[in-house]
Amino acid sequence: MEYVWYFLLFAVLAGVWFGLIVGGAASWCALCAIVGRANKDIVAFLRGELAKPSDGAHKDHGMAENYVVWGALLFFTLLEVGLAYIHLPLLIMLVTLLGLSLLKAALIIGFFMHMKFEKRSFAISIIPATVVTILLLNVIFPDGLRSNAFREENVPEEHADSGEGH
Amino acid sequence: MSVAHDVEEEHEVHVHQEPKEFIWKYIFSTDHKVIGKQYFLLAIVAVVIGLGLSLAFRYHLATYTPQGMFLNPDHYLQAVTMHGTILVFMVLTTAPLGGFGNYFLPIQIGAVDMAFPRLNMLSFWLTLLSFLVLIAAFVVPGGPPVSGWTGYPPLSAINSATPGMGLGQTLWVGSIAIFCLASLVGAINFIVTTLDLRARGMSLMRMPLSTWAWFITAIIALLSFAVLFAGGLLLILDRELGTSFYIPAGVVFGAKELNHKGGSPLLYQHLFWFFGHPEVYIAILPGMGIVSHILANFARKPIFGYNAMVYAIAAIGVIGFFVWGHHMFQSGMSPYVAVAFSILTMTIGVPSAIKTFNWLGTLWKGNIEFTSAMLFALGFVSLFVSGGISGIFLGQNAVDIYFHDTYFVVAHFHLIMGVAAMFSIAAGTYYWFPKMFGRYMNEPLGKLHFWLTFVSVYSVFIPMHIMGLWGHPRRYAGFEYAFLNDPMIPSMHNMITAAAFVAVLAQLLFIFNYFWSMYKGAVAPENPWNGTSLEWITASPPAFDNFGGKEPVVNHGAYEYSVPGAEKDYIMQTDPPEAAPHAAAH
Amino acid sequence: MQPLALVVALVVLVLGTVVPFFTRQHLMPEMITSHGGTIDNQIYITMFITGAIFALAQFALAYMVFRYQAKGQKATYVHGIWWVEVGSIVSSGILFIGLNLMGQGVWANMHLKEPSRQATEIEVNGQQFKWYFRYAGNDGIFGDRSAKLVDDASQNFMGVDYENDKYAKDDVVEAAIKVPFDRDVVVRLRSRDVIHDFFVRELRVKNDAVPGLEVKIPFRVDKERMYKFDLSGVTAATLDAKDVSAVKGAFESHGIKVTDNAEITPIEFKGAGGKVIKRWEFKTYAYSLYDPVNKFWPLTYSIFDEGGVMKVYKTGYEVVCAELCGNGHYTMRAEMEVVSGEEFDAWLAKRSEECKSYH
Amino acid sequence: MSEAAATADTAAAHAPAASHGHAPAPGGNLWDGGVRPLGAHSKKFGMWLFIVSDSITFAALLFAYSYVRLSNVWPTPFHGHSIVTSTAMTFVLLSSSLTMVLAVDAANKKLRDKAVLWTMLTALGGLIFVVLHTMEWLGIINDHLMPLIKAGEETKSGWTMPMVWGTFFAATGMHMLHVTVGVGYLVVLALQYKNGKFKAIDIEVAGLYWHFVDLVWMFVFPLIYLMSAKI
Repeated sequence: MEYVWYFLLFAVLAGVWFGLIVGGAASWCALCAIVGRANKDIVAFLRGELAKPSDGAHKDHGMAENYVVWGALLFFTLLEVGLAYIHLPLLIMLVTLLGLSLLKAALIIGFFMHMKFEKRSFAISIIPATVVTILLLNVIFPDGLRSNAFREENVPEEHADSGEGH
Repeated sequence: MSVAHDVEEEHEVHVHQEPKEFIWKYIFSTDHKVIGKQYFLLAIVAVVIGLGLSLAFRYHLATYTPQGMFLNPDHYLQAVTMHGTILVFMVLTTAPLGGFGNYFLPIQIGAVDMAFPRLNMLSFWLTLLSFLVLIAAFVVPGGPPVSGWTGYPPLSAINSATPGMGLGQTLWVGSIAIFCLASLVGAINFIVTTLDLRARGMSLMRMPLSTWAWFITAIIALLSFAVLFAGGLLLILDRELGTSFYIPAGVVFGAKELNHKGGSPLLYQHLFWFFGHPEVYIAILPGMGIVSHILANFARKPIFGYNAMVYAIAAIGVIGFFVWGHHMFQSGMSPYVAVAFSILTMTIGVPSAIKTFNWLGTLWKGNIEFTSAMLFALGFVSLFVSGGISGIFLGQNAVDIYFHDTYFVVAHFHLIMGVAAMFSIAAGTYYWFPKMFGRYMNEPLGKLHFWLTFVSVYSVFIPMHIMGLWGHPRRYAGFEYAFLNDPMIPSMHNMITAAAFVAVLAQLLFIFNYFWSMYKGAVAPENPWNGTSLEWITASPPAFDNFGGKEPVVNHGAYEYSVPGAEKDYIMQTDPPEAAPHAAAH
Repeated sequence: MQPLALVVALVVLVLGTVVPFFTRQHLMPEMITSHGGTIDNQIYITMFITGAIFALAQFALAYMVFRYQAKGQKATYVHGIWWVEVGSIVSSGILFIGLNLMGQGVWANMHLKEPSRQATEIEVNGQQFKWYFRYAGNDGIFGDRSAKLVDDASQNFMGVDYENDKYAKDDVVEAAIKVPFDRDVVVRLRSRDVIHDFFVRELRVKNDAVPGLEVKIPFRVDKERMYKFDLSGVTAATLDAKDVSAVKGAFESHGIKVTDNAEITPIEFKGAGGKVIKRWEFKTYAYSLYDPVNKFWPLTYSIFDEGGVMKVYKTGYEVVCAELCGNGHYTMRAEMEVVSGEEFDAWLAKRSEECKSYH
Repeated sequence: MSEAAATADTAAAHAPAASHGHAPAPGGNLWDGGVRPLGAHSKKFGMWLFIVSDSITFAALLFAYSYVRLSNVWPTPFHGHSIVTSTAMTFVLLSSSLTMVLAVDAANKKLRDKAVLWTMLTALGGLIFVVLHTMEWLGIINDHLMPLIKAGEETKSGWTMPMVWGTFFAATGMHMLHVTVGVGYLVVLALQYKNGKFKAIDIEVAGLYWHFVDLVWMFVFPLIYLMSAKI
């Protein structure tokens, strides 16, 4: 019954895949929650019992926090650029950059794009579907790696001098 | 911003008068009803071209000899490619969603118009532009592309792969890109309209299933066309600017190595099928909605398991995004990924089974009237079962080893996505024609149309399954193989071609009936089929603002037929709550 | 009238579709690989289940249509029955997913298992409208290849580096594929221009040959599945005399039409240790339907002398391209011959030497 | 009177003169119709849906980039001055987002002139971005692609672009297209808002678009530039 092992393998694979997608969506939502307190009305949203229709859509909030956000965005950008100057391993670089970018995106969505001040149902209707759809594209990467394994030439002609791994 | 200011801005959306000049009333109209008809007309023109092409290559296959081919292999593949592209994009995506959806979604939810009437017009004109660009491929030097409606690179990315052709392929990609934009704009409009403009009392669970289907379809379109757009963009870059997204190193044409390197044809396949599989549901989901709507009406029964139907539509929409890899089992894709895709593909059988089950349940203990619309709806159910069941073969990666790219696949997707969707379009037309034009379509002609179509399409596609079992690969312009030299194959091709001619001629009958009835059909009242949903409280055809200045208030679910204790056998959605004390609470 | 007609149509549809499958008249061609049986079984199981669902659903539709046609009755007001719906969800889910899991073993064997190290490797190269096959030759190692070296004029279709790579010199490139039976074989699918698809119906093998990618597909042809029948009363001498008329009756009684130009060719190789490997190739021809004069395809059988019994095996098959690859897509074919392992070795050794001396 | 007409009349009797966007029926549920359940203006919702779709397009482009990068050895062609320029571009874009926020704020407070000013400043920021970026493009074309094209003419029939520049132009080109469209959009908007044709909500919707363009750059910049930087 060697197939049992294959089935187990499939289960793990499917689990990893789904985990990637759902986990990604969840972490994004968590990020939004930190920025925009999305945790509140989810149950109420599902039951359709949200608060007043004009709830907070244009809640009066000062401009001050927008300046702070702007400053934070600039700061994170500088941080990212700084990373390029100290030579980190590529994977660490990628994870850090993506993490910072997600944080910046969350700030832009939450404050500049007002998502923090919209009704939670609005955010819940829009963001998870987008994130899941985008994360689904992760499925193409195993094939990218396969192409890598079968690549005929390893060094591109141009910039062969500066090539230093991918 | 103050609330008062908000209200002041609200009104402008709906304040638009009916234009008087012909050009603003019928050509550049922002009225969703006119736009719906425009989409429908576009689909009719496209379907005539698409089916004409299919007759051409069917005739070619039936009369094939190596010496005297009706089409040469180039032209055969061009016909196949354009047939697929035109029907998938310009007919199956436009007619059920752009046509019926535009016309009836606002009416069924009690809205005056779409949320963004001008964007609605834009989406139609972009679709038309896309169609014209596609058709232009016929007249450019070299003609239309030969790479199939899927347009796999490198065949589609490199001109020297098919000598003599080039611009046609570029136009094809351009047309697809424009179509993506049009669908995007349309989808935004549908989603916003459905969520924001429902009349009072029209809760989500009171919406007719057709509205649900259009709504979910729009969401699918919103999320999937975006990826195709990116894929098409990169294909254009590969063709025109010499990038190599889809072209790996070491590709040789005419004994000369290309300069491209580093890409992968699988990347395109992923991006294409990420859209391509949801596209199948874009084509068929509105059909499911329309058919559910019609079955309930003519069986005089509430939908069996309305909630389950809604969840099934939504589930199909969601799962449809998780299964695209089943088109790529034999494409060299990672076999581990294939396993996951295969298992997920099977899960989509579950909501499909629910839908079939509930359609049968809706008929059960009903009082079935056999109008043309109902016949087509019943035919749809039959075709949906027949076409869906062969998906169980193709969704299994192991079985697909044998069936991939054979006639079995052709038969499968034509039955479910082509013919079944066509049946739903026909059913919808017979059903809603009285509302759209104030006249009935001719019933005897409609029944003749049904019988000719029903018999002929099965005669076309059931033999194709058998040829697929024999291993006949698709897109073959001739039979240069020993195993295709079996006398059974040409006789099957002859039979299929004969049936195809009948099927296409029957559609001409339908188109004739359509235009003839527009002027000569029997005059129809407001509610000719004793339906319950909001389109039946409007005039036939509806006023410019749909409800003649009145605003409907909804008190019932969409399918309250044969409610015990009620006077009539149907309770309209706007009937007062007292009209049906025993109706189920929604 | 309408309901009755619909009932008749649906019943005819079901019978017309299902009956041919059960009489097994219109199914797949015979299968010759060890994994093919599992694929076929999966197809048959699926066919049985889906056939049952198909028939049930169509009959149910016919029943509803006939039983509940409008005759002035009042429809029953039912919004659904929860256990029916839940039951349909659960049962269809278990059925479909279970069915799928059953088939995963086949897939795993073919794609997820590391192919045996002893397997005979054959490189399959697709190019527009032709297949070429490369064998590693006597050294058992494939020489390097590079797209830059492709030169159709000097018959170097794959760009094998004959000049610089010593492993390349004895590589054998052929336009027809020879496969040993009862041995593990791995085809390495490659393409030099567009996407092609290597499909041999009887092998139950189909996979795209993608440029820039090498896909390995293992399979093993079982000799006994190629077996057709015994030639009783025929001796080696008769076959050596190329006497077609002596075997004609036997072939025709098994449904194989023997054409006038059919021929018997004795094929003999010197194997390892001087062992003589002998068989008789029987070729008859299928005249093209479209060109009964010039175009014909060989239908190849082999007769083996097994302990004095002359046994006939089908050894000629056809490689097909199943992925749209351009105008000539429908002409892209190659012959496949299945031979014994010993003969394969002897043939390869001979060809390899020839190729080496040529380069 | 037909039944249908009767029901229509009943409906009319029940229907208040209210339009959409108002309070739900008493005791009712937000999703019951007659009200926008998401509490946002339809235009805003529509723009968000566009952003959803467009972000998926950009994601697909960046995934395609990552895919080809995974399967290739990738050069690091961005040196000091490119990074400085692109950082400056990032700052300009981020600052233009801030001015956009100010414009929306002013419009909501009905400070019409101020809103026009801030919108125009935003457009100016976008314009600076486009100009800087175009200069960078021209530099790259001169330094890296023209030699290739010339060499290509001599030796081979077709010319091709190395993958690193293909992905660069695809991703940044698509983004620049969005910025350019956005600049035009903002200018038209500002002028029409001044004329009173457009309302505050239109400024807010345009702001969403502009912030989205900014947001996309937050991914394009690190993935395309910083990941391939060698300083």
